[in-house]
Amino acid sequence: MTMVRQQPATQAGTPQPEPRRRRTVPRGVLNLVSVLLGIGIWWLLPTVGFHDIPAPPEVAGRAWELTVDGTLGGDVLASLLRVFIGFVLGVVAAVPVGFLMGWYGPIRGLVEPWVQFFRTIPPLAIIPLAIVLMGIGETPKIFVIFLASFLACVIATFQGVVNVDKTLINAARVLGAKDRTIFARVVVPASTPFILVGMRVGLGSSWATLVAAELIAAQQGLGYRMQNAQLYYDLPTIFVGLIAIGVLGLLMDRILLFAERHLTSWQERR
Amino acid sequence: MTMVRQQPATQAGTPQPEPRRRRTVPRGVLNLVSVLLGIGIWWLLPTVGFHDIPAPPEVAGRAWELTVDGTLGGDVLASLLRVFIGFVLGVVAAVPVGFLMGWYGPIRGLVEPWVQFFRTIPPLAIIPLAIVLMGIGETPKIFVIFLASFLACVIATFQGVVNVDKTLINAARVLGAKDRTIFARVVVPASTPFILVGMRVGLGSSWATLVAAELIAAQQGLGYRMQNAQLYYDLPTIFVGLIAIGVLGLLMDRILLFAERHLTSWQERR
Amino acid sequence: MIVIDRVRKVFPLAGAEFVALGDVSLELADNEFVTIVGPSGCGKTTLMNILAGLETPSGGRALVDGTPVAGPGPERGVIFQQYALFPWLTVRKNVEFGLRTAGVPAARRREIAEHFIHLVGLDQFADALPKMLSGGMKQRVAIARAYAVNPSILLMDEPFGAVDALTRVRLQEQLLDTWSQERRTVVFVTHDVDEAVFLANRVVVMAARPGRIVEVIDVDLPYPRTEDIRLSPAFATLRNRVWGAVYHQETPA
Amino acid sequence: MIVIDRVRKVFPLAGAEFVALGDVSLELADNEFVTIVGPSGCGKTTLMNILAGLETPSGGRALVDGTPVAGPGPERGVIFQQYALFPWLTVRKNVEFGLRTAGVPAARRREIAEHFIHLVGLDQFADALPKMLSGGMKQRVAIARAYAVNPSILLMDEPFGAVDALTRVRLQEQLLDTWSQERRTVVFVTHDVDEAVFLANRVVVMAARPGRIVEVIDVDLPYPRTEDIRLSPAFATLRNRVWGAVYHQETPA
Amino acid sequence: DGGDSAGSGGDTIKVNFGYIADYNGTSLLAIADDQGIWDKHGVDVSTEVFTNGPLQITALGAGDLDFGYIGPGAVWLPASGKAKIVALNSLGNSDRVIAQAGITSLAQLKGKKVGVPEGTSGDMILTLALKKAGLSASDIQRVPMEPATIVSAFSSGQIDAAGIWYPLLGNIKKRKPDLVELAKNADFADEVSFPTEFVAGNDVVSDQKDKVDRVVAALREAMDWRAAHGDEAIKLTADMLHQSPDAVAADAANNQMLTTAELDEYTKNGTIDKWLTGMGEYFVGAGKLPQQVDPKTYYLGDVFTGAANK
Ligand SMILES: Nc1ncnc2c1ncn2[C@@H]1O[C@H](COP(=O)(O)OP(=O)(O)OP(=O)(O)O)[C@@H](O)[C@H]1O
Ligand SMILES: Nc1ncnc2c1ncn2[C@@H]1O[C@H](COP(=O)(O)OP(=O)(O)OP(=O)(O)O)[C@@H](O)[C@H]1O
Ligand SMILES: [Mg+2]
Ligand SMILES: [Mg+2]
Repeated sequence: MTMVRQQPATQAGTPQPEPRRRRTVPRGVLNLVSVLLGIGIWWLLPTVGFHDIPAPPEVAGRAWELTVDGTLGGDVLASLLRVFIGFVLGVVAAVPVGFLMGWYGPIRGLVEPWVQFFRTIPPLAIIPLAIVLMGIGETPKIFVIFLASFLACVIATFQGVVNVDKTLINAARVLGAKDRTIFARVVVPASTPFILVGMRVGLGSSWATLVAAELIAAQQGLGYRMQNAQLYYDLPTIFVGLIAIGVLGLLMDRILLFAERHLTSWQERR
Repeated sequence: MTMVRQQPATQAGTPQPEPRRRRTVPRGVLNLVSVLLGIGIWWLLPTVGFHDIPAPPEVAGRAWELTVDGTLGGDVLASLLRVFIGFVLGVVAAVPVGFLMGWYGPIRGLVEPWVQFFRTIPPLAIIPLAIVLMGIGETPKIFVIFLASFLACVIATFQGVVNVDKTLINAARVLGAKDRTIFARVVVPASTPFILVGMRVGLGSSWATLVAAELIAAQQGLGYRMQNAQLYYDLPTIFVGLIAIGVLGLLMDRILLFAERHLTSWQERR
Repeated sequence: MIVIDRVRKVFPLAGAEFVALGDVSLELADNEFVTIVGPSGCGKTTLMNILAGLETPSGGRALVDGTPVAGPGPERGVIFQQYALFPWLTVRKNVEFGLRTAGVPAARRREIAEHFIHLVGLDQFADALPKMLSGGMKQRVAIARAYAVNPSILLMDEPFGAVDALTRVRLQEQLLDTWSQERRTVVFVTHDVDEAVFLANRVVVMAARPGRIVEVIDVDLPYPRTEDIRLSPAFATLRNRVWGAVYHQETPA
Repeated sequence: MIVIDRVRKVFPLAGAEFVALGDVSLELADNEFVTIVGPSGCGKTTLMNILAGLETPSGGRALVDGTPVAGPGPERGVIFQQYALFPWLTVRKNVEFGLRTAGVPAARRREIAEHFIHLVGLDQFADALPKMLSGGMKQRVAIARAYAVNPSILLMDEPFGAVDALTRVRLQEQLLDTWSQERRTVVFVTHDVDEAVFLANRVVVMAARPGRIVEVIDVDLPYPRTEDIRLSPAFATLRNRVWGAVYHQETPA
Repeated sequence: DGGDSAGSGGDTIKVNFGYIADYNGTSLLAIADDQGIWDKHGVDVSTEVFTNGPLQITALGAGDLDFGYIGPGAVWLPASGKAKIVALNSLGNSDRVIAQAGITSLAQLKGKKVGVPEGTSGDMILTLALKKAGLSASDIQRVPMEPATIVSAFSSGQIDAAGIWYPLLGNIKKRKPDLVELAKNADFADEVSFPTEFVAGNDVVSDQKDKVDRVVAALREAMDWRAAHGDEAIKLTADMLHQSPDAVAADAANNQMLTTAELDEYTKNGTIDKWLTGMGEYFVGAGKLPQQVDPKTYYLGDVFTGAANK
């Protein structure tokens, strides 16, 4: 097995290695192989006893139909918008809250039980409450998604803040930095890897919560479409929905990773 | 506002500060205050227009009934067992997989698309498949929970592995350590903070998935009870379930934190 | 004026207490240049951290201009033994950091940073990240960063430890130059007895277990200190006196 | 036998290429003690990393006993410029790390670790974590850890840079002692010209931009090296020759 | 917010209408929209699709919906005062108790694993069937499941029997053509019927009588149209749902659409009260209702029949 990790380097922050990659296959190709393999397995499933599972051509056909009549486009747009807004709001709220929790003991004491508590509550259970509080418009849907991404992200940020190298904070303080500056210019960059974990996990949760969110009187959206298809046990449509969600999630994750590589190029990474 | 963080220290790994805590209120008290505050708000909700929400005494009464007739005990036990097993299996599987992904490029290329893909798929959609594959016993329920904790944890571990200080890996390698040793004795301890984030987030997801898991033919369990209660619009029982899940989740999280504090006492933490 | 008044610092170690500093007292006049020498682990860094406000004494107190040290501040610049550069900032941005927190406008900031980057000989690396620098280069960035905010007290913890002898001499001379032009108080930890004598008004000699001051030696050599002074018999005498004070203690361990 | 054959190392820097090592060639006989001196940033650490197998040359090759270096191995012990202790292990466990990977049984491991911890004067801190140690103490743990696995080649990057002068002398003597008893090859980077001459069979003098070897000076002083040798005129001559070689280069920057 | 912007007279009233995306729940809305019936009655309807009844009841209570559509399984909600039934719609005829081949009678279900989508009409028919066979709930292994999950569980042989309905049952049949139908709605016609109905929020009923009247009148007109144009109704519904007309037709075939004539008749002669009482009994037995409730308190028969003249 080719080891990418082989590219070794040197002391904390001295020379950066020129990769000694014996990598024969580029990452993208491997991803492709993996995806093809997955599709292959999927294709086999119906023939080895899972007769329920629609084969890829059937699903592709359905996807084509839904694309042509514009349903898929509308659904994708609606869902993407919800997930995007909810996710971004969640992250934007989580970073300062996580920071405050990590930095000020009392805030941590007050907020933490609730963060933990709400983390364990399934989105399905929050929906009736969300309807009562926020009606059936976009607000409760986005709120449920917001909650999912916020709660994943806040813990990661918190842990990131707690783990920031004290030396760097001290260095900033002796240079006259006050809490606000330390937060923006030391803690945030230093805990980027943690925040990123939170964002990636939160992104997944956001999409996974979509179906629940679109229980709330959605008129379109991938989650709604899947749910609706369940009434008729329309498995091809369900699969189209699953795959669309998976692909969109994957794409957003790639964008995240791409952004991250630029934000943390200062790191010595393996 | 009292700042815990005030306790400053010194260079990367030189003297450890004696805490200069001006902390007047211990954490536990703050937690309690926060919880009491939360209950207070809850108590107010029904009086300011949210008539649907049952007041604390009503919920307490229902909890008492359920406790006396043994339902709550049985449910708690059943759910706790499922979550515990699923969660632990998820973590145990995620750590090596995350390591392999972070360490060996090809494995990452092959596995990552699927991890990302499955992260975005709501557990509800996996249930029919899980039933076909694993029947209607405990296995599929635990599997769904396993998946939730695994997927959260694997990303965190992966990120942790990628972020391990190269210097330390180099130090181990020049001391003759091979991949296995480096994994167990360098990467795992060094990425504990990340793995912990994964575990905490994964624990939340595990509980949040419980309701979905117990859609699969559960005879008892908190999620099952809540679902059942939802059909009957029995809000007090739903609240008993929510609170039980929240409290159990919180307890497990505290145990995690406690374990972590012992595992990472080598760190200079704030 | 800095007053260190019976400062104690105790760390828990293996269940027991480890006395890193046991009742250390010292007074530093304004604009004094004091060097501290002493064996490894005798509490030099601990003392610096207390003066910087990064650590609180377990007993006694540290006063700067009459007020107890309550935390760090930009008027007390610190060069850390282990550099503590911000890895996500370029050399230039690292050097500008303190200027930004002080609200210096961008153009002026850049000018100051250029000057100090040049001073430590890193012009070519102004836009490099710390991970691209060698050990000695990192140390020089840390020096430039501390100089840039122009603190009235400079706490330097083995600042020239990782650079080669010639660069070291050059840095010593620059430091003395600036010090004589814009007077400030400097507390300077070093392992190099020559360096300690060459730079200081006074050399503070510390000993370990418990960390304490065993001798304070006045260096009555004139400034500017030149190569001639370094080669003078007076220098040799002082040098030997300091050496004796450090190393003819009962050696620990 | 170590052969460095036209080794080049190029780093990308600000869009351009930075030549950290430009065609460096050197041969080291078995059991030789070679010290490397040169200005900060001249590529000493880079060269060590290539020998250690932690970095690959951009050109040329490094051979150890005839085979190209393909990665690190326990037969080549490394003391890193920045210590690289495992922060989650106590001093003792750090020192035992290499012994564990080599499968040395627990009792023997402990014995060996004790011995080297004592050697570097840290008995009292055997069960302390790295965060509880001073800079010099950490460096000594790194030394003990590298010694413990008894490598046949020892690559030491400014190993005594953070310790005080007396400890340094003691460590130098210990190193020479063990080296003369159990012969091994030592490559030793230092900024201290005295140290370079005092320890070495040969002193390699490097220069920067591009990193290269400008001179290799044979030190034909007898072993054991004593205080008398340190004070001898022959030593002074060599010392001055090395100094000249290092510092009468056209100075960069 | 609810459509209280209503004026009287010729103004158009805004109405929020919830529905479920099957033939029962959608057909009238599709017809009313396509045939301009809403406009004719001066209501501006925006439809909101839901996946189940209880969520709509929640939204009715919160004032986000004015009207909604529920199936038989959720009738206990209006019965317990959460909303009012303004019109019945159809009689469900699609529920079945099915079993794997080899099981030939209800009695043989004893000890078997039976999948139940709790709180649905599938649950109801199973309960009734067991009662008829003299079995109690504890005689079988009740396995509560989501409806869609029952399809895969039954098809893969994980459960021995189930209470389920068309069109889901159609999917099971494709895989298990030899399955046995042990009970169907018609078997219990004299005990319980399985009506679907339209509901209105309590506040709407008490405060916006005009709105209720107009909507009910529109629904009535749509019912008449549906009775007269069966195939077109299916097509309109399929269009609105983005479903194939075949699937919708299959769905429609298993339900008996009620006409206004029938409904007026049944309201007058007490048939509907009897149906609702029958269901109430069932719900009391199932523990969902504490005690029997008089249908008059939650079925607005007068409003329904009264709207005939508007
Ligand atoms: N990743 C990198 N990118 C760009 N330049 C680098 C990188 N790593 C090292 N260099 C450059 O290579 C040169 C040699 O570095 P090296 O660490 O080998 O120096 P050194 O001789 O050990 O110096 P010192 O005595 O200060 O430790 C330096 O100028 C450094 O800036
Ligand atoms: N957190 C801690 N726990 C226990 N002991 C500590 C802690 N921090 C520092 N010490 C001890 O305090 C003593 C003084 O440390 P300090 O870093 O001040 O030494 P130093 O004089 O700077 O040494 P060096 O020259 O090696 O840097 C050391 O013996 C060290 O082990
Ligand atoms: Mg120190
Ligand atoms: Mg170096």
